[in-house]
Amino acid sequence: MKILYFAWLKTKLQISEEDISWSQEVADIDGLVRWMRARGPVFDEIFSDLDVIRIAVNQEYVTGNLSLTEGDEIAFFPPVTGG
Amino acid sequence: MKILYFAWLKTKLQISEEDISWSQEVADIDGLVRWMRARGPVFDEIFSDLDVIRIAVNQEYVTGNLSLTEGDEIAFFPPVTGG
Amino acid sequence: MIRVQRDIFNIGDEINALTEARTDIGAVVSFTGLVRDFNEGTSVTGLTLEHYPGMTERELKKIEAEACRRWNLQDCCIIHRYGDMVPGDPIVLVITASPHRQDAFDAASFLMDWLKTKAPFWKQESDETGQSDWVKERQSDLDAARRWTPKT
Amino acid sequence: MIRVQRDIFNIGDEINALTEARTDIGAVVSFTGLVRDFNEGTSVTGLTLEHYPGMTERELKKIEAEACRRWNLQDCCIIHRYGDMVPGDPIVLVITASPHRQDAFDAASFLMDWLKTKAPFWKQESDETGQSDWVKERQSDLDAARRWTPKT
Repeated sequence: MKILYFAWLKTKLQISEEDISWSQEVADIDGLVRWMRARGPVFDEIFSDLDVIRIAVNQEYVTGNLSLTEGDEIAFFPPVTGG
Repeated sequence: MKILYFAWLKTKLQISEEDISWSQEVADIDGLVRWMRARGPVFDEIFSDLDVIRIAVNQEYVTGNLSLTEGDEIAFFPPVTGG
Repeated sequence: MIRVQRDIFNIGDEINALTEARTDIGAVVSFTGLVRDFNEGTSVTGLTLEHYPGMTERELKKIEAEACRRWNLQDCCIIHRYGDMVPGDPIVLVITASPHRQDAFDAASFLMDWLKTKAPFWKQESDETGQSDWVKERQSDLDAARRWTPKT
Repeated sequence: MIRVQRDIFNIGDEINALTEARTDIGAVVSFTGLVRDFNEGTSVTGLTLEHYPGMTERELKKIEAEACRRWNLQDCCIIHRYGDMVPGDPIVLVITASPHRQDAFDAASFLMDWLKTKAPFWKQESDETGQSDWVKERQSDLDAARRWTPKT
């Protein structure tokens, strides 16, 4: 699965894009977020407050939980500020 | 006093502009309208329905009666349709 | 800035004139009214706009001043043409510049609504038979203008 | 038509492209968003816009389709830039064309409100000290977008 980070998430994590393998542990959004938080203090801090994070799966906004499959593109980013 | 006509008033009356002398008879808008109606059947028809005529004195809209003085510019025209 | 002219205008040039050499404007809204080939069920081949020189400018200035009084505008422009036009021709251009988009949108909408019911212009439309008719006042324009009258 | 690009755009050219060779359009509204030298009390010397290539285009197309569904539009255009900009630069352009002015105004206002809260763009502002900060979501933008949500 392809993971993308934008704006201050990218800056803080110093990652813009990474590939992770699908497993039972990251079989849905909730699992993926738990897995993220376990990666270290910076990840834990960022993913502890989901109110300030928007999530998109395959370039569509997702609210609530959703199953993930190999090949999915999951993006984490702050509220948008374009226009 | 200068009298101006626009749009269909001008077309119907075949006058765009005329000068009339101030007198007690045309000392206000009501008097001027009465005086207009007495000028002939076309004038009478046009000035019989003031709902479809807008009046401006010295380039300002007037509703209701208003005193007139020598040198005033009085315009009669239909509701506006620009833009 | 208001302008009443026979000549066609260039929308891009007018917007640029308002914004160039400035860095404090956040939002620019433009409205352009064009001659349509069809109006109220009849085909239109030409349009003649008559106006009341002198009063037109006075009314447009009053409308512009009222918009500047009601909204936070950094600049404002009304250009209205008169004379003969064909379908596709621009008739009127309104531009508003503001730090904030809602002010720019509301002011432009207001300018058009008031202009339509106050500025002394009259349209005469011609059809393909060569007949020309004076355009009638529309209730929808009166209703639109009334939206901006403060409730008492 | 939607376009996401690094290059600057020309407002006049875009409006002309929408209207030329047509005689059925009565109203054209354009909205241009520009980089301001001042935002929320701080001076701004530069702006960098990041976006999510792919998702940006999808979201803009969805927003455009929704506007066409809600209003009587003859054409519609959204152009949004990304990359580095300076105060005075245009960021976003929305154009709507309709037979009637209210449709053109409402649709343009809607497009901007939804774009601001849905299209995946992020602004980073720099000040004269060289410090750059990510712009925060604004409650006023959320409130503006909510105006267009049908009441249930």
